[in-house]
Amino acid sequence: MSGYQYYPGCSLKGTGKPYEESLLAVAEALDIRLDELPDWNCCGATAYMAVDELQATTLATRNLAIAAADGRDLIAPCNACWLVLSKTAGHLADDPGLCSVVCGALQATCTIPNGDGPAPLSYDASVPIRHPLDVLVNDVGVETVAAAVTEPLEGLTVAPYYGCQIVRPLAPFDDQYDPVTMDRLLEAAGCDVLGDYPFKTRCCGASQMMTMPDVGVDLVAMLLEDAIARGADVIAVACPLCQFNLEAYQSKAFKRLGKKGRIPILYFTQLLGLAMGLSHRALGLQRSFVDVKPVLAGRSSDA
Amino acid sequence: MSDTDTTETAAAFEPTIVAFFCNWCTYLAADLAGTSRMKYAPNARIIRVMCSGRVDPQFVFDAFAKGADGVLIGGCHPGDCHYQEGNTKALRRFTLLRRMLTDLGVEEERIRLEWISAAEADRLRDVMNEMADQIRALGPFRLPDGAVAPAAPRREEVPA
Amino acid sequence: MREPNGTPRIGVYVCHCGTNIASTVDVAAVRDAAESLPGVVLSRDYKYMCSDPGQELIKHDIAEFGLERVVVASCSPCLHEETFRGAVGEGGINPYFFQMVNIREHDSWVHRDIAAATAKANDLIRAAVRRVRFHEPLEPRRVPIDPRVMVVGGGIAGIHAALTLANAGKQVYLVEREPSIGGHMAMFDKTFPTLDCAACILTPKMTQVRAHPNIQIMTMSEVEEVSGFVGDYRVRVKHHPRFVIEDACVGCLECIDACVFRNGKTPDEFNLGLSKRKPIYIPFPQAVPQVVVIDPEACIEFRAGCRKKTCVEVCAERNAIDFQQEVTYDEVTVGAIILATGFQAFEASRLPQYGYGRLDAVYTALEVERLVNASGPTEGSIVLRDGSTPTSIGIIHCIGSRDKNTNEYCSRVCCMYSLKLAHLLKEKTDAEIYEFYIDMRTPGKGFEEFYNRVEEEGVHFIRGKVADVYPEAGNTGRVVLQAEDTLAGMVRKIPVDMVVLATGLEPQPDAEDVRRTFNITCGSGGFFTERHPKLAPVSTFTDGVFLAGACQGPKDIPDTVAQAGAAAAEALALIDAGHIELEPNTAFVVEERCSGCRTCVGMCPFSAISIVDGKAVINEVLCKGCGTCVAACPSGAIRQNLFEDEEIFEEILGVLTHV
Amino acid sequence: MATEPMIRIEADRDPEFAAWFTGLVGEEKLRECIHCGVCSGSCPLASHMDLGPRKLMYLAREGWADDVLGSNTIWLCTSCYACTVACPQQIPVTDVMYALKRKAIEAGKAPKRHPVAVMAKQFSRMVHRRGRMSEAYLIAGLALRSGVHRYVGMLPMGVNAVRTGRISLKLDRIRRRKELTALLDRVEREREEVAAS
Repeated sequence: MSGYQYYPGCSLKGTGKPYEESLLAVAEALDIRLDELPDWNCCGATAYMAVDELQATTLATRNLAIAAADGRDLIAPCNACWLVLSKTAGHLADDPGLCSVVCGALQATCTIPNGDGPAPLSYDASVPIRHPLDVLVNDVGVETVAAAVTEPLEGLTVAPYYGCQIVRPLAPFDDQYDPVTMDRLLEAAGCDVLGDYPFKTRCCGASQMMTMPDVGVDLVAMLLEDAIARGADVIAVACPLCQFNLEAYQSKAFKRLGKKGRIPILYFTQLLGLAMGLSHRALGLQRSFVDVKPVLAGRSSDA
Repeated sequence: MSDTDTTETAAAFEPTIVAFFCNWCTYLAADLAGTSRMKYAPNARIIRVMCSGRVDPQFVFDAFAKGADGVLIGGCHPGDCHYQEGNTKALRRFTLLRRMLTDLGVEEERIRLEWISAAEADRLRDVMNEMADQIRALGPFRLPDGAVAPAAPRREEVPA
Repeated sequence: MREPNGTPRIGVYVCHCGTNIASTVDVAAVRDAAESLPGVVLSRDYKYMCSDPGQELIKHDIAEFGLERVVVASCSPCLHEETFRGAVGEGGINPYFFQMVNIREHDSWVHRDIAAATAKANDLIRAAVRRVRFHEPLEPRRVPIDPRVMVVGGGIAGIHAALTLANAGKQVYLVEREPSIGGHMAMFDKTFPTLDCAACILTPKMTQVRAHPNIQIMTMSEVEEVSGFVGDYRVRVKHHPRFVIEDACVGCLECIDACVFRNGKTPDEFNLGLSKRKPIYIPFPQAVPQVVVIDPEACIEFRAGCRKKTCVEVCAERNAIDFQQEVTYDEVTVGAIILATGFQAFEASRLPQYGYGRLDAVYTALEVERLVNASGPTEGSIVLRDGSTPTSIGIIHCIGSRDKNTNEYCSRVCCMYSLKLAHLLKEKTDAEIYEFYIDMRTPGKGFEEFYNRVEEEGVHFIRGKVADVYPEAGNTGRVVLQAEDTLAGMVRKIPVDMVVLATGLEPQPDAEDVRRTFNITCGSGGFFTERHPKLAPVSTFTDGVFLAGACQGPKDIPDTVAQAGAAAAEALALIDAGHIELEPNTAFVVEERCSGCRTCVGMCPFSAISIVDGKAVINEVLCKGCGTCVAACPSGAIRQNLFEDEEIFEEILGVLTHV
Repeated sequence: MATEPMIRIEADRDPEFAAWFTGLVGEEKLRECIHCGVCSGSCPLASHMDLGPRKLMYLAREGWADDVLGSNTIWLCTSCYACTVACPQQIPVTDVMYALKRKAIEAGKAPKRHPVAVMAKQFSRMVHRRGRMSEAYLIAGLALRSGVHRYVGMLPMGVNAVRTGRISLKLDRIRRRKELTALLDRVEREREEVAAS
């Protein structure tokens, strides 16, 4: 069975819904099969890690074990999920003691449906954890993406924002300091990409937003201000936490800057979908808090 | 103090490893480990030869016959031999030798050839520790049941 | 198997080495254990066996107790085997009736457990006592030394070493890869802390090298292969074509003007690409030899054929240009070799967070050396890539140094050259200058005073490693440096027009190949390893190969010159002796046991073995004593002095007798 | 002008805490800090921190437990790993921050009703029971437990999210919840057994 397994994570079912919608739409347009991981649970996430590393590792391991039963590469579009799953695979490989505790418990308590009924769930390290940027650039290929573009987004200036967790501390598929995978995909979509956007890997403060909003707003303000100063029409993102953060706190951020301003924060998959001629609704564009119409005006798929 | 009273009970077993180190690389690595005050397992007894190519297979058989639990041969990395290619001769000989010994039932962890340059004291430390751990886990060297003591075979029988 | 000749009377000496051995090995117990070994008539422990009284003790005991064999358990034989052999010889018995046991480097220094270390010492001494019974009387081998020396690398280290040797009357080959000697020092503007001009002090020495009757310079040349041993090294040197006949060119440079290229198009290596040169060029004005060179990659003669050949025309009857030149080889014989192959500056683009290669405002320190130099690409005025003059400059220390992600070591020279560049840039631009340092390291004569002087000049010193360098928004051309000012405890963002990266020193990219060619070792940082960090700082583990300058580790010009002088002196001491004594560890054939099977012939890497009248014969002069043939001989007919089969079997038995 | 003495006596130092801290990472790496400040320099939130990572690490290494566990620095860390990848001594600063957060919670030094600690607990409770996280309930719980006043300003955003269908008021959960709870409990039991032995 070709294609990939797909781990949405909690955010893509909530605030990150447009990411899921646009990713699935683009995958379909490129004829890439994505199958949602059956009965997945929360990845363990950053917040959990702060309280209890072992429990967080256990949560991630259950997902990896379910994925191992299928065997195909696992795509995790949320940067935080991608990192937690990747780090967990690393921890289990490096720490045999930890691995035996967690995997033993897993086998004793959890099951996976099998032809003849439920079978014990067991973990093995066989499944690579992938990010959509990695898959689109390294498996599908920028040329294939470019070939699917029917309505290039000419004249749209985009600041590519990668956030932190796909380049730090691990950076298996892109340059740690100057990542380019999103740049190349957006170029293929016909965008003018701001290659010199210096904050493309700066933290947006998402994990602080719900807890210490004042602090997070400062970071958001800096990222937005600089992108606008460099002429960006849109900021492209690859993570639901970054997206929500940069979008939802805009008015506060601009207030703090003493300026007026709005800038759409779109998933790179939404931009790719637009360039492929997919409809706004299919890409979840109607869910944006910031009106996208002004920057997308005059483009034909505006239906 | 008298000789060590190594009792060969499973609990207190400490292996004795005979190490043949070439004068130019591995012996110097052991010197460097010393000047760097690295600490490693005290199980090996180092015998200096000019080149790993000097290690006669009979030395290895003899060591096992006299009670060694493991034998370590240390030479220069391929291409770095002080005598151009003595280490490659050692490798060829070692490959055959280890096959002979494993055929006899000797665990392969007991006989090892390592390339350790004069600068690689850390590697020397790691090999010393690793080998001591592995052989400690295997227990004392005993001839496999039915095997004839591998006392030095006649020269014609061992690979040149 | 041979038996020892009777039962020789053996003396055992256990050294405390102060507390170096005695704190981990119970020396009294070891002494007592040795006393009970067969053949041992005397066993002593002593504070420092290598001291004069320690050696006297051995000599005295040989006379008093009629010792016939001596075993000393102390440090590594690399340090004191010669010392004790000397004492044994002076005591009146053959110096090779001696065996040394390493209970310091291989025992007390590497173990914590006293019982285990003591047991190990006992085993090793028992092995030596058993072995020494079989020792035969031997004489060291004497081989003559070729009085010529090769110096590899024509930077300041190689230049100084070559001149020192040549002035002492020795014939020197100076091999340099580039078209001119001079190395990195020729690229510098001023030298710290005295600020004297690098060219002013270097070029007279370069000219002396050129003029010296005892020095043969080989530029555009590399050592391809080295064979032989100390005193008799055969070195194969590869000469790359210059396409200009060195002896015919007078350095008039008219050909450069005449070149069909009106302007240079190729990045000028000497100016690190900050200017362009033509296909025919001279590396820099003071180049030695003062001879032009043609770059075949750039010259159209090599690509398409040039009908005009204007360079050839203008050269006229001197006829120095030769497009037909090819790679040639030379083989020379020398007694000693000095390696002075220098360093390479850390490649700044390896740390993308500092923006080198991406942001125009970012320069490396070496580039700035060229910018401030009057003969550099801007004739000494500080003009940035965008044509402007900076009003604020940030200098970032430790780029590629003190960073486990690149190089853990401190490059030693960057603090001082950064201070120098701060001074020169301040003098030329009056810009605001910010130095970002981690620790300011100025341990040298006049260094701290220079630091004070630069502080007085108003340079800002910020203690903190720069975390980010990014372009200011709004196309100002400026970049922002972000760092914690650790002394103030605040994060600062400082916009500057120019960034200078104080790149560290790394081994040459081909240091690993060079190491292999000369059969020496590299340490963890990749620099060549000296024989002993304190007592043999310019020697290597290969006799007759010496080190000078930054190829051994980062160092400044004064230290480099001092080391080059030391290497020259060591080489002189070696070759002036006229001959060298070698270990008598050669192999020999016991004729009656040899079956003439020829197995050994193929084993010998030195072709020292031949078959004469159906029996193997080993040429003692060619034999280097590896012993590979001994191990290979199927009939046990080959023996090796100092490493006899019996001696090694006895050692094996000795270390295992406790089991 | 009021002054406060800035002198510390040795008896106030907590060597046990220092030993715990330096033992967090193998090979005594945490003692190898050269105080270059690149962690604080690269930290997006250093400007809001009382100590910043560099000073925090130094104080912890020397055993000033109260200063460390009572600082806002550990709670402001967003785990962006900028410090970790920049550190010239390869100290995993972010992981150390996680460990200090856990230590502060364990030692009861987390600021009372501090949102980070509350949220982490809230999050863990929800995931433990349901296997998935529902943003709306997370925020609601957070507001209840750490003070509604902090979240009044977020109201318009919540309205937005509901309007665009990006917050579901349905509680998401996995099918084999019981297995997951059993799994987490079992791992917990094994940890307690190891701790006890």
